[in-house]
Amino acid sequence: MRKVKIHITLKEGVLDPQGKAVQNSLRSLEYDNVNEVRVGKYMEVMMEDTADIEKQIDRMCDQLLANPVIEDYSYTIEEVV
Amino acid sequence: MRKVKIHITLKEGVLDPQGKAVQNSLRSLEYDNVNEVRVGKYMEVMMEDTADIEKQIDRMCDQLLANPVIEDYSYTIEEVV
Amino acid sequence: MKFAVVVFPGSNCDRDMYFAAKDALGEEADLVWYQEADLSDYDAILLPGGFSYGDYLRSGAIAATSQVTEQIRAAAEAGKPILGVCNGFQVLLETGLLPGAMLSNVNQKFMCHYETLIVENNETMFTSHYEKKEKISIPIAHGDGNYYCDEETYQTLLENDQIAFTYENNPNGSVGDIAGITNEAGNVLGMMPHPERAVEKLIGNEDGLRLFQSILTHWRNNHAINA
Amino acid sequence: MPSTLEISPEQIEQQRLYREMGLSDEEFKSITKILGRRPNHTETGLFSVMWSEHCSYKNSKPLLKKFPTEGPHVLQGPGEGAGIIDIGDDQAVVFKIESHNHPSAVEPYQGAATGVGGILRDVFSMGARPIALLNSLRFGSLKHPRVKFLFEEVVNGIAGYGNCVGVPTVGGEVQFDDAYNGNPLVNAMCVGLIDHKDIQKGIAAGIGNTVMYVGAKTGRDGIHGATFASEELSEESEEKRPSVQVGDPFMEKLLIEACLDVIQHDALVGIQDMGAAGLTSSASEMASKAGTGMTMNLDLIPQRELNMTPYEMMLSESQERMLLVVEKGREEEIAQVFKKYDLEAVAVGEVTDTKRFRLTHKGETVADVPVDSLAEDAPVYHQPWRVPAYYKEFQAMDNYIPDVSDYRKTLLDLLKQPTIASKEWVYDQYDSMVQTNTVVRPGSDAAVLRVRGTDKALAMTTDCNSRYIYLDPETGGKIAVAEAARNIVCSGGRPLGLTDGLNFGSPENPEIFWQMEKSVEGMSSACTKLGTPVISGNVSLYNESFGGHAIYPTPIVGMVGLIEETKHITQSHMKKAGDLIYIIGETYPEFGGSELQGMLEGKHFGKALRIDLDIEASRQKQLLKAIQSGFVASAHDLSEGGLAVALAESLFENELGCDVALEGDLTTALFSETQSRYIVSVNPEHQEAFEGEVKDARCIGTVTDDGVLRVKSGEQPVLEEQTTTLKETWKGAIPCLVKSKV
Ligand SMILES: Nc1ncnc2c1ncn2[C@@H]1O[C@H](COP(=O)(O)OP(=O)(O)O)[C@@H](O)[C@H]1O
Ligand SMILES: [Mg+2]
Repeated sequence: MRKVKIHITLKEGVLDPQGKAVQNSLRSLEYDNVNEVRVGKYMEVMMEDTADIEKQIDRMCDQLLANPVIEDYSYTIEEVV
Repeated sequence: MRKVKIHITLKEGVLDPQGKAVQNSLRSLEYDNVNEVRVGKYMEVMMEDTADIEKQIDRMCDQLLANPVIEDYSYTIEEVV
Repeated sequence: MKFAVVVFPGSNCDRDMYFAAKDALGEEADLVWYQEADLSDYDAILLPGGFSYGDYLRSGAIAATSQVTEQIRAAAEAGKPILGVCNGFQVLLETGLLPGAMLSNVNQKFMCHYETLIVENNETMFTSHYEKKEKISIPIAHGDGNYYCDEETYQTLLENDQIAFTYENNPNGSVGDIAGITNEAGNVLGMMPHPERAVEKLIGNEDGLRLFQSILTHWRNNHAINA
Repeated sequence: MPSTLEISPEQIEQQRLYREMGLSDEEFKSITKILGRRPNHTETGLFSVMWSEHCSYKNSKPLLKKFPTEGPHVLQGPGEGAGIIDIGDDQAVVFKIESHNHPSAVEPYQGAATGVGGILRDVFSMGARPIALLNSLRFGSLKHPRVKFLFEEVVNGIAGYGNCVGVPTVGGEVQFDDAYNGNPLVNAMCVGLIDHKDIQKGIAAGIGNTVMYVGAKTGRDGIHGATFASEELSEESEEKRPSVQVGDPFMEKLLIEACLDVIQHDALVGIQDMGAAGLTSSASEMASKAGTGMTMNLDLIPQRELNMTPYEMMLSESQERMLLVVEKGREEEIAQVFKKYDLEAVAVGEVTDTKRFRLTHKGETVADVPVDSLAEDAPVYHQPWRVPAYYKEFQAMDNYIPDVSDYRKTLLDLLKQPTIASKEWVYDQYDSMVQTNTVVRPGSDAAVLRVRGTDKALAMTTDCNSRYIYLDPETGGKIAVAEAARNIVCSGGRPLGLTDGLNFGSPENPEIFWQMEKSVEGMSSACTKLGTPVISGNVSLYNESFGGHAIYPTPIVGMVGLIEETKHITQSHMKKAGDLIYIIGETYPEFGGSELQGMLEGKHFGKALRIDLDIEASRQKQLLKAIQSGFVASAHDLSEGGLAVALAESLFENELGCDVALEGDLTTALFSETQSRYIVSVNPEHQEAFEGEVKDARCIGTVTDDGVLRVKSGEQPVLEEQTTTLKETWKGAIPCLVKSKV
């Protein structure tokens, strides 16, 4: 069994309304040293190991988990016992 | 300047409707080796360093970024030049 | 009786709530912008639906950090009726005035239609004009209406009769089919369905009007005693 | 950091870089002539966007002139953000439709969402509060996974934006056809309500007045890909590649409220949204319309990204931005209005008397062009047309008569066709009730909203059967307008006017230009006959997928009608057993372009259905009068699938039944799509009065309460089915297609 940790973030330059709202809210809570917030997704996928697991994860991300037009993704694979 | 990477995940035991939906979609795309998907949030916060930065981040998470009834959080702090 | 409808940036059922109190119920009501709010003069506080702060981060979370929540908390402690509908319910959960949290609908879709609600407790200041177990038809319109609480909290809700409304056919996955709950004292009600959308025959039905009438009756009774 | 500014005017001319930006050699020459010199990079950019079809209508202008645009009740025709029609009591209705086809094909969620955002801004920039959204969607066949994805995400995007801003999405239409496989259509319409005194204009009047920028910061979003595609640029441009426009409905909601506040301020002179071509079009149009000039200091433009060039700032299509002109010296008062909503209003320029559009950046003049040359003096082309071969072939065909033996099965199959099937899966995702004015929610012929504080209501709809238009653009154009009007009438409203969304393939293809011209002519004659002027619209051309397959010609009609008293509001579903069922209008064997033809043959061909506009107009009048007199319990126009489908649909809501007797050829009687027909139910007490009012009405049966749809021919039962079975088939079709694996 593998635990795949996937990070999905907005591409640079793509507007992040959510990040901006969180940033403004932190500012109004007087966290004055906060400069920028970007909000993305984090997924943990438990899956059986296969020979081409990386290829499979890439396909999953391209096909469904991330929106390649506006998002980037990266992942790490951990062994679970 | 610091880049704080925050992971917010649903507490164990809290049902994750989004994760369930993603998992079902992956299954219907015939990724049969996928067992479970949990969806959380990933944030990158750029902030000026301060002496009590960790305390500050904890407070930010408790006050706004995570909902303690359903979510856990963890973070790492990186230096940015 | 005087109602305050608290308006947050992104509230969008604020005017509907105002019209329900003002025109359908026929009482005084004001739209109160969250920053300028002085709630001390009002007899009841209405937290409207919508998408405060775009529902970014979590529905209701950012609004719950604003200053005005301190006044809402104070009003709650003073025993004034506080009604949070939809996003207003989410704000009440995020402030901790009501227990639990809101998750996204099980089908991951926004949905808007009438649902049949069952009045579980008709002895609250919000529900006295209904019969116990009465079925009423009220619109829902939400994407995050899947009420969650842990088992212990759920048992407490049951024991204290805090569940005001349940769904006949659970549309969103809520624990115990919950559509609306009160706090332990019974003066704070949060519900996902929109009673303010059901106060006129022309635009549907009047099943929601009785909720506002219940608040008024409670206030009049109290007032009569005090006076 | 390499800057696009480094491209010199000489390079642009010699290497013909202007071509990459969409300008022809001729157009470039005429720009050089206008300026008396070669344009620099920024200036070339200004002309390229303003002279694009999207902004200049250079190919469609000659056609748009054919539309009737005037009427005694028209307060604002085409030319501003949206058109305006008087509805009495010093109130008016404001509406417009806009397409977002190309963005939606690339990124369906954001494409559709920002389409909604854009059309809202067109309406509230006129000073109106947006009260309703509608949309008109076309997709290919749901058999294709990509189409399914587009369908789900477009609906999701419309919902995501509209629900958040709190404007109810009350109606629209969705059709599916292979013709849209590679090229979906996403048109959004917004309706607003305004007091006459609040009507705003997008003008930059008053020399010396201040130009202010409000809303989201400018990023590199949506700068057209083609403008970046030159060889020289591509090496440096990976990180500068144009990014997709992302909508922020929360920002839009704040803008709506703030703009509706600011229009009450007497320091405001003009206001316009930044739509296509962003700052360039809003600024130059505002000056051009006022006969003034404008200077802007680009250093002052709020920017979201570092090192933006003038070219990028001027061409950015970042969303949720507005441009204001305010009285000099009163900028702070205006800024205060926005401050309440956490929005910044920033002074960025000045109105001048030079009639020139001048931009400075870091102390240098980066553009200086005559303002009219961008807006009013854009070129106009009269494209050649040619009658398409397919049309001649279709016209020569014998009348197509389908071969149907099992009427019950045919009805069930028709109800399953995605174009006919219930769209509940779609509209359940839209908040159709917020603002608590919605009297008739999605699902009837037209949506109806009451006008709060009066006893009036507004009916609204979008319609276009593009199959008819494909077979015969002129007739199909008439039908599109007539059908929209029928939907308004069935709801108890008098049609007031319309907005049109012209979606076609490439105008440079003479056969497609012919489709455009003929459909506009057809629509125009129907508009004239039915008294519904065109008050606004939008043109979307080049809708062709890879391989040059053009979509069906799809000129969408968005129509609004006035219901004088709320008691006139009528719906399509039958009310109670015992009511008499009437069909209004004769039926002929007409199946060209019909749903039945498509279902049986897999394609559409032959002659289109006929329409007689005189008959159309007089029937609409009679039916409306009967409805207003209170004689009519329910009214539904006959469209796709003919009488059988309309009958079934009118029974669903209350799960009633009917006993109906038909004469003549049954396939025709049940499934023909002959135009100008209605099915209405009438309480027997009004029988005589109704028949006196509506001349072409024929009683065909009664409503029953046994929940069975029954059709007889003479005494012979020919079709019998449980209403609930029909309803489940109709309701389940789209969810089933969406869920099914492909
Ligand atoms: N097909 C059309 N029929 C009538 N008027 C049209 C049509 N297309 C565009 N117009 C009008 O031309 C003007 C400019 O349209 P458009 O460029 O789409 O507006 P915007 O710049 O707000 O996006 C508007 O007043 C619009 O109503
Ligand atoms: Mg516009």
